[in-house]
Order: sequence, then C-alpha cells, then structure tokens
Amino acid sequence: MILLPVLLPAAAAVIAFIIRAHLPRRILLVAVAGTHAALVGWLWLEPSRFPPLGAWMALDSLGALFLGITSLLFLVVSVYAVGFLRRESGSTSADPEEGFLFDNTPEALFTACLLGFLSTMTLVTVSRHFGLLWVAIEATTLVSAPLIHYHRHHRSLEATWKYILLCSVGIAVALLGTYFIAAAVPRGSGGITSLTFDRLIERASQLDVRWLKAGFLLLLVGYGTKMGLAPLHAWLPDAHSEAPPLVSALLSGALLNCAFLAILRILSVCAAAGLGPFGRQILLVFGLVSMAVAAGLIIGQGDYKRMLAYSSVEHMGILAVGIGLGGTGDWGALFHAVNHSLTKAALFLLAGNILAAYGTKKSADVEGALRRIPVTGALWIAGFFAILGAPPFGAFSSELAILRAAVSSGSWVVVVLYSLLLAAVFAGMIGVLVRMAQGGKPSAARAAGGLAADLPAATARRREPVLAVAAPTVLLALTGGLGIFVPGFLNRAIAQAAMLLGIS
Amino acid sequence: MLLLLLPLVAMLLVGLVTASLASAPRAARAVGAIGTCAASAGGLGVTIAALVLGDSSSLSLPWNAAIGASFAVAFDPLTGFFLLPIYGLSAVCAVFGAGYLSHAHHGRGVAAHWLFYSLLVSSMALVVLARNAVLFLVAWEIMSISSWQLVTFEHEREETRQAGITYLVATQIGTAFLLVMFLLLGAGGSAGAAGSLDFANLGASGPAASAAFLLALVGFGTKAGIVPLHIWLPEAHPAAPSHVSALMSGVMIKTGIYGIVRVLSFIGTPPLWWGWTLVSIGAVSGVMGVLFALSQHDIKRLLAYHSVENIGIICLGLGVGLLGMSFGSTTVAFLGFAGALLHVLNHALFKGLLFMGAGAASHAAGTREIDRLGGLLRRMPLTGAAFLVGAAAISGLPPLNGFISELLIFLGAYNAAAAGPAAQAAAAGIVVAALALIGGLAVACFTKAFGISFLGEPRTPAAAAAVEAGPSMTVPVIILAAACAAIGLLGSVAVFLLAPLAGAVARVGPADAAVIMAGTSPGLVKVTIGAGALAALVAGLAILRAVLLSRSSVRSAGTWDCGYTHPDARMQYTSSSFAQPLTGMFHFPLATHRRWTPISALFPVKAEFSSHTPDLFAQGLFRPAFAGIGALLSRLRWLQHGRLQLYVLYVAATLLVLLIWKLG
Amino acid sequence: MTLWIESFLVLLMITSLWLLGSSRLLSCIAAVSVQGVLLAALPLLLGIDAPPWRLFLQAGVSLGLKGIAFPLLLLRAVRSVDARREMEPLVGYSLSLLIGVALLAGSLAAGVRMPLPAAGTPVLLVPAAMFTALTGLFVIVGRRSAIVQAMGYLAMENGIAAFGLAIAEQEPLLVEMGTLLDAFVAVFVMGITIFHINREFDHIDADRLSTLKDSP
Amino acid sequence: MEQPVLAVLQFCVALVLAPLVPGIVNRVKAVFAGRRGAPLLQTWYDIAKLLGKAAVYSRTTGWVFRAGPVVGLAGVIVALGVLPWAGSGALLSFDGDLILLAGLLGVMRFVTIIAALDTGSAFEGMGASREAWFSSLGEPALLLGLAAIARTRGSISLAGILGVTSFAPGSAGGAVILLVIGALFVVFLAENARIPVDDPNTHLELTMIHEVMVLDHGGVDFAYIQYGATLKLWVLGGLIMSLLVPRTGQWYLDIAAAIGGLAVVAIATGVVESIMARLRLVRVPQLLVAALAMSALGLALALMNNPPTAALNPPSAALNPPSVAR
Repeated sequence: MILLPVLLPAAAAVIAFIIRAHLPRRILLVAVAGTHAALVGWLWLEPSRFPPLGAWMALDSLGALFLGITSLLFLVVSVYAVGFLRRESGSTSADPEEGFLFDNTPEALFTACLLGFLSTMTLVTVSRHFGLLWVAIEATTLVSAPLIHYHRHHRSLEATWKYILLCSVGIAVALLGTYFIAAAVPRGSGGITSLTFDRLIERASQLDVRWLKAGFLLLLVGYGTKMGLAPLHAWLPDAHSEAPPLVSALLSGALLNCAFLAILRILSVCAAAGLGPFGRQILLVFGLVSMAVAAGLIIGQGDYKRMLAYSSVEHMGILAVGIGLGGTGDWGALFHAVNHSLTKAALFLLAGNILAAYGTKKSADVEGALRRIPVTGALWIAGFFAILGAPPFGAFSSELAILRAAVSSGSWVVVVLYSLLLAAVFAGMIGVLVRMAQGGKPSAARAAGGLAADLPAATARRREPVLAVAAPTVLLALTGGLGIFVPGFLNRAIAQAAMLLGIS
Repeated sequence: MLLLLLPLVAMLLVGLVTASLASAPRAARAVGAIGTCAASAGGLGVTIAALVLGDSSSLSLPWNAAIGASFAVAFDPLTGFFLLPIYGLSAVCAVFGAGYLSHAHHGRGVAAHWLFYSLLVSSMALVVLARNAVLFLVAWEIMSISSWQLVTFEHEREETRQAGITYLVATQIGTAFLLVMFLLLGAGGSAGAAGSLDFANLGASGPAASAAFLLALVGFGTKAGIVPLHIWLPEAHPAAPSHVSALMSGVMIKTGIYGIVRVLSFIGTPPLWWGWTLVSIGAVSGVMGVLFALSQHDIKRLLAYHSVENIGIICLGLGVGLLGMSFGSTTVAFLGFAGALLHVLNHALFKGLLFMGAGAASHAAGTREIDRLGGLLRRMPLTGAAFLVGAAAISGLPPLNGFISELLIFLGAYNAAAAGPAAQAAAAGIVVAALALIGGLAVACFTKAFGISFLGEPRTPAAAAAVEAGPSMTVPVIILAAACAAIGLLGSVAVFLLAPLAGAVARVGPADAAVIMAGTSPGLVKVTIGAGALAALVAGLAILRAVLLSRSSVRSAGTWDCGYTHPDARMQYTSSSFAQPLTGMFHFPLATHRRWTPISALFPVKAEFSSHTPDLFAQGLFRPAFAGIGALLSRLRWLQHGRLQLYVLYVAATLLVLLIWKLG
Repeated sequence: MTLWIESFLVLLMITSLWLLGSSRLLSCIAAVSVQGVLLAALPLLLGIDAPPWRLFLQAGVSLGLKGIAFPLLLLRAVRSVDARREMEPLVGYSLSLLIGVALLAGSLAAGVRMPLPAAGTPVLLVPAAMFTALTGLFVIVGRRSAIVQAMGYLAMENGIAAFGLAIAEQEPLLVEMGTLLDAFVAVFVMGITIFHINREFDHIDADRLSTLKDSP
Repeated sequence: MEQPVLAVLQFCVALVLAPLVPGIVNRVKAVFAGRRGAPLLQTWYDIAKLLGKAAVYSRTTGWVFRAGPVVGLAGVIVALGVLPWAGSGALLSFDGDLILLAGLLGVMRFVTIIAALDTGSAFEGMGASREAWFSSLGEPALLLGLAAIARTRGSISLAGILGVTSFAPGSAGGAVILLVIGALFVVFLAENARIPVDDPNTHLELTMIHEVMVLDHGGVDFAYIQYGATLKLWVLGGLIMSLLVPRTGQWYLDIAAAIGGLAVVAIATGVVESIMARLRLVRVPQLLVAALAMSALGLALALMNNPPTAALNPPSAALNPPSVAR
C-alpha cells in the first residue's frame, strides 16, 4: 500500500513515454499528480491505512512532511506544465541571448522524466533504510538530468554535465559514508535490516563512534552537495538558470528538501548516539557559510534566475542554521522548508513568465513589469517579499523562530551574522526587484535588440496565460496563509518531526 | 475592544473594494477617498469615546504558539493618544488626496494607492494596539511595505524608485534590530526563552535592559528619523505624493516614538546615561535637522528635515523625562514626558498642514523649488494663510500649539536646572540651549520658507499663473490650522487632559500628578490669558489703525528700491541668499557645494550661481559603509568561476577539512 | 590465500598510480578496465560466507560492467572524437604521481588510524580502497577531458566498491546495489552526456565547458 | 498696596515712560558729541506725528505687510505684561514665564521679518535675513543665562529671579550674575539694533539690519513700529536692570529704583554707542556666540557652587507652589 505513491508515477512514466499524442499525455500528467496528491492527503489523514513495508519503507512524520510538500508542489507545477508545454514543446526557438536556433527534448521523454522524478522523490521520503535512501537519491539525479537538458543547446548541456558530475561525486561520497555507517555497526548483528533507521537508533549506543562520525561527515558532504550547501553548491546556479522554469521550481522546491531530509535522517542517528552537538555544530557552520556565499553572489547579480538560485543556497543555509541551533530552531527550520519550497517554486514559475514576456534573463533589461505584465509583476513583488521573510508570509515566522533560537541560546555571533547576512541579501535583492517591477519606459536594450521586433513595445500591456499566473498565485496564497495561520495538523506534524531529530 | 477593531476591518474592506475597482478609475477614486476618510473618522470617534470612558479592554486570541505569537490587542491611554493623530490625520489626508490625485492618469495606480493607503492606516493603528511582539512586528512590517508602495506612487521617475529602495533598506535594517530587541526582552521576560512574546511577559534587567534600550533606540530611531539614521526621510518625503508625505511625516514616524515609550515601560528605572543619551540624540537631531532644512531649497525636502528636527525635540523631552525618572524627581519626569507626548500630537498637526500646503503650492506652481515660487499668498489666500499658521506653530511661537509643548519641555528642563542634582542640571542646560537654538533657527527657516515662496512677487510665470486649489485641498489645511490654534489657545485644557497619561508614562502616582498639575496649570492658564490678551490687543490696534488711516489718504506705489530704475522680480532675495549667512556660519556640518561663474567683464552678460547641500551622513557614513560591505561580500564571486574540476576540488577539500577537523 | 588478496590489493593501488601517470587515453582506459577485473576477482578471494551463486553474480556483474562495457564505451567515445593524442592536464603527470604517492601515504595512515571494528578483514583493504577512491577524485580534479573525468569517477567508484567488500558480509545487498547503480550512472548517464557533448561541441575538453559563471 | 494693582501700575508706567529710554540714549550721545541734542520726549513727538501721517503702500505687499506692525506691537505689549520690572509680580507671572517672554519677543521678530519679505525688496530681504541670523544666536544666550540665574536663585519664574530683596556682588552667585548680565547686555544691544551690532540712525541700507526691514513702512504702521521698539528696549533693559537693583519691598521705592536703574542702562547704552564703532558684520555673530559662552559659563559656575536644592523641596512638585510667595 505504501508502495502505491511510488509505483503509480513510475508506471505512469512508462506509459507517458509510450503514448504518442500530446493531449492524453498531458491529461495523464495532471491526473497522476492529482491522484498522488490525493493519496498523500489520505495518508496524512489515516496513516494506519498505509502499513510499513517490512523494515524498508514507512512514513514517519518527518517523511510525511516532506512528501506533502513534494506532492503539493508537483500538482501545482504539473498544471503549469500543461500551459508551458503547449507553448514550448516541439517548437524550434531562437536563443534569446546568443540567437542560435535550438529545439527541445521530446515531450514524451520530458513528461516521463517528470513523473519519474516524482516517483523517486516519493521513494526518498518513504525509505527507512540508508541503502534504499541512497538508491532513491541517486535515482533522482538520474531522472532529473534530462529535465535540466530540456532546451538542447550548449549552455543547458554544460549545466547538465556539471550537475551530473558534481552530484555523482557527491553521491559516491555518500555511498562511502553509508558503507562507513555499516562499518560502524558491530559485527554479528548483521542481516539486511541492520541499516534501517529504527535498528540503528535503538542500537545507537553500540555503534563505533569513530566510524559513525566519519560516516556522518561523508554523508553530510555527499548529500550536502545535492542540497546545495556552500561551498558544495556550485552546480545549483547553472542548473537552475538553464533548466525550464517548472524544473527549476521542482529542483529548488522539492529536490533540495529531499537531500535535506537525508541529512536529517543521519543526524537523528547521531543524536541517538549522543553525537547531536557534534552534528549540529557542523551544520551551523555550513549554514552560515552558505548564507555568506549566497549573499556575496546575490549582491550585484545580473541574472534574475541565478539570483533566485543563490537565494535557494541562502535558504538551505538558513535551514542548516536552524537545525544547527536546535530547540525552536528545529521547528523553524522544518517550517521554513515548507515556506521556502512554496515561495521559491512560485518565484521560478514567475521568472518563467517574465522570461517569456521579455526574452531575457538579465534583470537590467527588464523594466516596468507592473505595467506590462501586471499580474506577474504584482506576484513578483509579493514573492520577493515572501522570500525575504516579510510578513504576512510564512517565512517571517520561520526565520523569526530560528533567530529566537539563536537569541535564547545566547550565541550572539550567530545572531549578528544571521541578521547581517539577511539584511545584506535584502539590500541586494530589493534593488533588482524595484528595477524589474517598477518603472515604465521601454529599456534601451529591448528596443534595440533584434527580438524587439516580434515583441510588443515594453510598455504595452501583454496578455498573460491563465495557467501561467494561476499556479504561482496558489503557491503564494498558501505561504501567505501559513504566515497568518498554521493549521493544527501541520503544526503537530512539524512538532513530531522536530521530536524525531532528538533532543541533545 | 471589538468596537475598537471595527475601524480597522472597515478600512481593510474599503481597500479591497477599491482594489477591485481597478478597472474603473473614477469609481476607485471616489470610493477610496470617501471610504478611507469615513473609516478614519469613525475610528477617531471610537477612540475619543474609549478615552473618555477610560476604556481598558483587551482581547487575546491564540495564534502561533511555536513562535510565541498571539493576537493580543488592548487599549490604554497611551494607545488611545497615538490613535488620535493616526485616525485624525489620515481622515484629513484622504480628503486632500482625493483632490491631489484627481490628475493622476493611470487608474490601476490610483486603486492600488488607496488599497495601500488603507493598509498603512490600519497597520499603524494595529501597531499601537498590539500587545504581542510578533503581532507588533507583523503590523510594523506591513506599515513599512505599504508606505513604500505609497512613496513610489509615481515610480516612472528614477529618483522616486531610488528613494523607495533607500527607504525599504533603511526600514528593514531597523526592523532587524527590533526583532533582536523583542527576542531579548522575551528571553529575559517572565515567560522564559520559549514562552509567549506577549508584552505582559517581556522584561529585562541589568546589561540586558541596556542592550534592549540601545537596540530599541536604533530600531525605532530609524523609523522616527533620529540623526544619523534619518537619511531615508529627505529622500522619501519629496518623492511621495504630498498627502502621503503628510501622513508619513505626521504620524508614521511617530510610531517609532511610541515604540520607544512602550519599550521603556518594560524595563526598570533607567540609569542616568539613558537620559543623557536621549538628550544628546535629541540635541544633535534637532540642531542638525534644522540646519540641513535651512540649507535646502526644495520645500518638501526642507519639511522632511524639519521632521528630523521635531523628532529631536521629542527626544529632548523624553530625555528630560528619563533624567527625572532616574533621579526620582517626579516633576521633571512628568513635564518632560508630557511635553514630548504633546509635541507628538502637535507635530502631527502642523507638519501635516505644512506638507499639504506645500503640496498644494508646488502643485499649483509646478515646482518644489522655493526659488521659483513667490507671491503665492495673494493667488492662493487660504492655503497661504494656513501655511503661515503652520509655520508660526512649528517655530514654537505663542499663541500656537508648538509653543505649548516646547514650554512643557522647557519647564521640565528649568526645573531640573534650578533644583536638580548637578548631573541632571547640566543635561537640562544642554536641553535649554538646544531648544532655544532650534527655536531661533526654526524661525529663520520658516520665515524663509513662507516669506520666499508665498510673499513678494512671483519669480516665474508658472508661479504667477498659480490659482487656489479646490476645496478638497483647502479644507484639510484649514481644519489643521484651526486645530493648531485651538491647542495653542487652550493649552491648559490640553495638558489637563494629557496629565493622566503623562503621569502613567513617568510612573508618577495620581496624587503626585495632582500636585504637579496644581503647580503647572496656573501658568498654562496665564499663557492662555496672555494669548487672549494678544488677540484682543491685535484687534484693538488694528481698529485704531483703521480709524487713523480712514482720516488720512492712503496711496500705493512700487516698493522702495533705493532709486533703482528697473525693479524686477528676480532681484528679490532668494531662499539661498536668505539662508546664506547661517549656512556659511555652519559650513562645517553642512558642507554646501557652491558653483558660480565669476563676474569678469565690466558689463557682465550673464552669471550663474547654484548651491547644493548633500546629506553629510548619507554621503560620508552610509554610502561608504554599504559600498564596503558590498565589495567585501562580492569578493566571493570568484568562487563561481565555472571550472568544474575546481568545483569537485571544493567538495574534496571540504571533506578533507571536516575529516581533519573532527577526526584528525 | 591472504597472499593472493594482498597482491591483488597492491595491484589495485598500482593501477591507480598507472591511471595517474599515463598520458595516453587508451592506457588510461586500460588501467580502469584492469581495475574492474581486479575488483571483480576480489569478492571471490575474500572468502565471504555467502551463497556462492551470489558471489559469482556480483563478480560477473562488475566484470561485465567495469571490466568490459564501460571501457568499450569509452573507446567508442575516444574514437568518435579521435582524441587519442596527448591531453594537456592541469596538473603535470610527474607531479600527479608525486601527489599520488602522498595520497597513498595518507590513506595508509588513515587505514591504520581507523581499523575496521569487524575483525578478519585484510589490513590492506581499507588503505587500498581509500587510495583508489582518492585517486579517482584527483583525476576528476586534475584532468581536462570529460572522458578522463569519467574514468576518474569510475576509479573513485571502484575504490568505494572495494571498501564495500569489507562489509559485504553483513550488507551484501547494499554493496551489490551500490556497485550496480554506480556502474549504471557511470556507464549510461555519463556515457550519454559525453555523447551529447561530442555532438554539441566538437571537443570533449571539459575545461572549455565554463561559460556559465559569475566571476568577472 | 495690593499685588494685582501694583502689577497694573508698573505695566502702565512702563507703557508711558518707555519712549523716554531712546530719548536718554540720544541725549547721552549728543553730550558725548558736544551737541545739545533733541529733547528727551522727542520719541513721543515722532510717534504722535507719525500717527497722523498718510500712508503709502507698495503694490507688492498684502495683508501680511499691514498686519506685521500691529501684531509686533501687541506681542511686545504682552511681553511687558509678563515682566515684573518693578519687583513685585507682573500681570502674568508664573513658573516659566521667562519662556513666554522669549516666545512673545519671537512673535514680534517673526512678523517683522515676514512683513519685510512681503515687500519683495532685496534690501529688506537682506535685513530680514540678518535679523533672523542674529536673533537665532541671541535666543540661546538669553534663555541659558536665565537658566543660570534660576539655578543661583532657586526659582524659575521671573518674579522669583528678579524679585530678590538684597544683592551683593560678592555673595555666592555674584560672579554668575555678572556673567549673565554681560551676556544679556549683548543680547539687549543686538535685539534692539544698537551699536556695535547695528546703527539705528545710519541711512546706508547695506549696513543696516533693523532699520532696513522697515524701509517701506510709514504712517501709523511706522508709529507702531517705533513704539514697539521702545517697549522692547524697556523690556530687555528692565530684565538686566532688575538683576542689579535690590528690592526694598516698598512699592514706590522699588518703582523709583527700577526707573533709575533703567535710566542707568540707557546711559550705559548711550556711552557704548558713543565710544564704540559699529562692528563688521562678520564679527557680530562672534559677539553673540561669546555671549552664549558667558551664559554657559555662568550656568557651569552656578552648578559648581550651588548644592542641589532638590533636598529643600520634596521630589514631588519641586518648586511648587510658585516661588513668587517666597
């Protein structure tokens, strides 16, 4: 039963690859996304209906939380995808920056990979065994690579190559880390289930500390590469800026969370073995470094999609800081994961709309979005404030919770750095936002550029496809709602999940 | 309590309705202006009622326990006192805005404007009503963002966008300090580190209290605009539509003062240096503010700097109050706080009046440059007369309201100087000197602002062609002028009404308060008598003059120009030349740039002179600091050089470092 | 028996050094494939108590994939772009060898510092595995061509697999999954991408794949 | 006699006698110059004459110009009502009345300046600018000096400050008094446009401050201005004088002594005007800043040699009830 959310999209992927006609395939995509979401909803309501599959698969609150995010996000994105594919697929389009012609990955393969992506990410959330977890995460890399290479041209290919190689190296390191964990398990207590979370936690006291520590470090670095913690984040901006908007949304909103989940799994084992402070300290350092690097690359960033990508790095850093601090920080980090996924996905989708309207990724060449694409422009402003942690959006509460953890733990260095870096990012991003959203004059670059011909004058209002604005609207509305009111079941789930991370 | 929240809800509904009317600009204009005005008026009524009935109701709904948030609101005299100007001024400004925006072209902009206007007003009200740190911060942020939207109403203009950025960044950094401060107070409070952040639980003592005080000073000071954190004011206020500038300068920056006063109530008796700090901040802000104002020739920029000056005066009052508290001399504390609070109200009145008057004038003459105006009084008699009242009031002259509040602060300072311990008296001496200097310079500045732009002959055809604005733009200023005069003439009544609140803030028992009032009110009554006498004398002398003139012939001629044959409007003294002696004297902080073409030939054909006074702190302090931090952080860009091998090397190196660090 | 094991492990290390030192692509490929063969033989020698069919299956799989399939694929790629000539590496070959020696020393030290809790595993296993993995990592960092980087990745993966043998007894399934999946990644994904790279650019010089960057 | 009656009495006496002060000043200057000089009542004659004269108004001016003299005169008359120059309390005496006094003088200044600006004349604009310049420096000197006195005499009402029964320069606070008197005398000269700050009877517009502001006024308005000027002279002079002249408690003696003291001040002014030349304009602010410094020094001294009197009166309601009663 618990296999259902994993197998359903996998099967659908195969079908989607076979189907010839576009329309049924698109219907299938949305339908599967909807069913998956419904399944997950049911799973939230009555977990008892989904008995664990041996020691390998089960859904605890931590997994349920991330599964919920992923499924919801995928549903919204699939709706957006319909509109996107109707515009893009099969067409041979000219590259806005260099002008050469390129065509896109066949829609069948693309859809199949999308569904496979969902399936593998679901597997990540339900697996209870470090081996299975590793397999699942490896699988996400495999299916997401073609997604990034949707536009078949040299930049996206380069991005894909970097993504594959870096993540594979990371994954290899993670595999070694998994072996180390296995090595930490005392002999004789063998059997294939000895690497399940539950067995490890209950026998945490007998684990060999040195190997456990080494394993933790390797897993942290390996999965951290996937999660995008600086300085392991290098693939992230390239992949996000070259991938199509909905893929960037899924990468930022769902994939990074999966890697984060894997790190939380090993952390909980360490905590059980009394290594909690050890792990949290490293995470804290990683978090601050990530925030700093992201801030440095956001300031003066000329490409708005890359800026969003670095903002993802920053927010992964915030998550790490929250976990590193513990206490209220755990709650804050988990809640922040939710908010960041919703907001960042919405922003990437909006970035897709802006790219479609202006045909450039340089923020300097985008002006007066409020006038030209009013809905997207307004949502763009709202999304920026949401991602920058302004109320009434959810990120405000989660970042506040993390800051509170820092203050009450009396670690003033963290307080200062955290606030300073958040302020720096704000100052860096707000200028870009204002320049892009406000103003009204057609920018010189657009007027002069060859593409200005087939686009209306930059001030003229432009039609916005319904699906293209509906999806981000829903996401922003959700995170806005979370800022105003956190529903009880979500609050409970987050609280239980924070409990799993263990006190210490 | 629900009744008190009703205006907020109504306001938000109006905003949403207006926003939904985006496609019908005319309807949006009407609904927005009338709706917001009505809602604010209703709020004003409710607030007055609550104050009269001594309402102290409160309401607390569970919200988000995990971060200590709860929807806790309550009403007390302090809240009520700040609600008065918020609702009152926003009602008046809405009326003015209806007229001011009648020329705005794009309908969507107008609808959005009224949406954010209603958001701003309701969030300000929520700020003073909130009794939970998180709720307060949320309201605070919404206030900042909506006011940013209002400031950038005309965002086609580059400088407007820049002003918006400056404002947003400044206010956001200020908020960061507030976050830390509230969390600090929460950690030191009764509920402990993980408890709720209701105001009732906040507290701190010892160094934590001092840290919280300083954080509050920076955080709230940024909003209030104390030097050197004021840099956003002179940018944002000129950029905004006039009624928005009026609202922001009149009441929004006062929420910073509210915050300081409120936070002072969380933490115990202040040590001496807090009072000294506020006094020095007040003195510096006041003098710097008025000096920079003196050197401006954009009238709205000038007014913006005067907001800095008046915040300085308020800080002087608060400082006197703190000094009194730390020395246990209740009179001083009482008078200081009373003066500061009353000045909050007064400044809301006359600064709102001045901004709207200046807006009407520059609207009519098509420029904000004082040197291009002139002779507007006879063209716009009502606006001009109202502006004159405001100018006299902000200069702290009797019989207007500015004098009353400054009188109270002076009284507190003189009391301290005459009878307090030396440490207190010395600070009081600074207060006296600063207030007097500020007053004198303010007179110079506003005689300039009014005299150059409203008197004499028009300097440009545009100014000559100016005509009086419509009733929707004259009625508001007249109302405010009347309010200024009323508080000035009935100062004793105002202070009597204010006494309980001032006593509470100064932590003076009702008995002591009664004694203090018994000592203070006779003087205020005498002031009222003096004001009446002044009015009577003016009337009498005017009649006498009329009688005498009726008996002799009255002719009119040109102004006496010492025999010059061709007088010309451009020969009049300009604002820059009027202020030049003072700006020259204070050249050190002002650093006015002057550019002119020296007169060489015997019969020079043409010569030019222009002067510009940049903001010392923006230029000398913040710009370099931000540039430095930016440069430092963007050093990290080389990390992203695009070479895959080195990216892999990062991974390897990180792994190695961690292994050596943790296992080596 | 232990003699055999020791010698095989030593051979493994030597192939790594070979990979480091050889400048010609074909010999690199040869080194990697020899590594694959050795790795395939090790589980049979180690005397793990598991059903023999399993051991043979594992050996067969890794022999097939790492010893034969991937080297062939690499050969095809090399021929298709005719990249047989010398590659100009970032780090010179002699220096690479020196670094290799340093890595060897390091991994030996690490092996001594961190003995496996499970008794009875050959002393050289951990150092050999680590050394092979580190060499692979170093090759990825130090070489320009995407093909060689892929080989580096394979070598790294070989090292990890070798380490896996140490725990194959208690986690056979895990080890097999790991070996399989890693090989799969190496063979298919990287192979396909390299194929695309060949088609897109007429070179496989990963160093020139650096248009996406932020540093001025 | 009853205190209120006294207040009214001294108020009226001042109204009547004020124009004598410039008369005395001019007479002293005439004596120094070796002339006979105008009669003491000359100011009266001038004002009476002006009241009957016809008026000429500039076309540029509006109601502000016409209101200026009226409000100015009214303001200074009320100020006179605040000043207890003859010892006993004035019509409007209360704690802090000195602030009201300063405020009323400020009103006078404000309206004079804007009336001058209403004419649009470059000269009057210049005069207005200088007036604003100097007075903005004079005000702190005045108020800070009064603060110093308030410290020495433990009161913040003019009646309490000025109404002391005995004063010996050697006594504690004597130095303070002398310093403040120096400061106030500078303010007095500046505010009343006397040499060395300004020259009341030059007719070179460029060198004048006060006179140039009223170039366009004539007839009744000028009469108001003249009379207002004499009253202002009386008010500030009376302030200085009352710091020196001891009070006997006998009302007629006090009034007589006060009038005598004012005469002395007038003579001193005349002497200064005769023996000094007008300062260069740039030096004037330095003079005023020096006055401010004297006041500050006075306050510092007062702080040093006066122990806090807070002990005397309970923290609650310090200095209440009004110290006039003392």
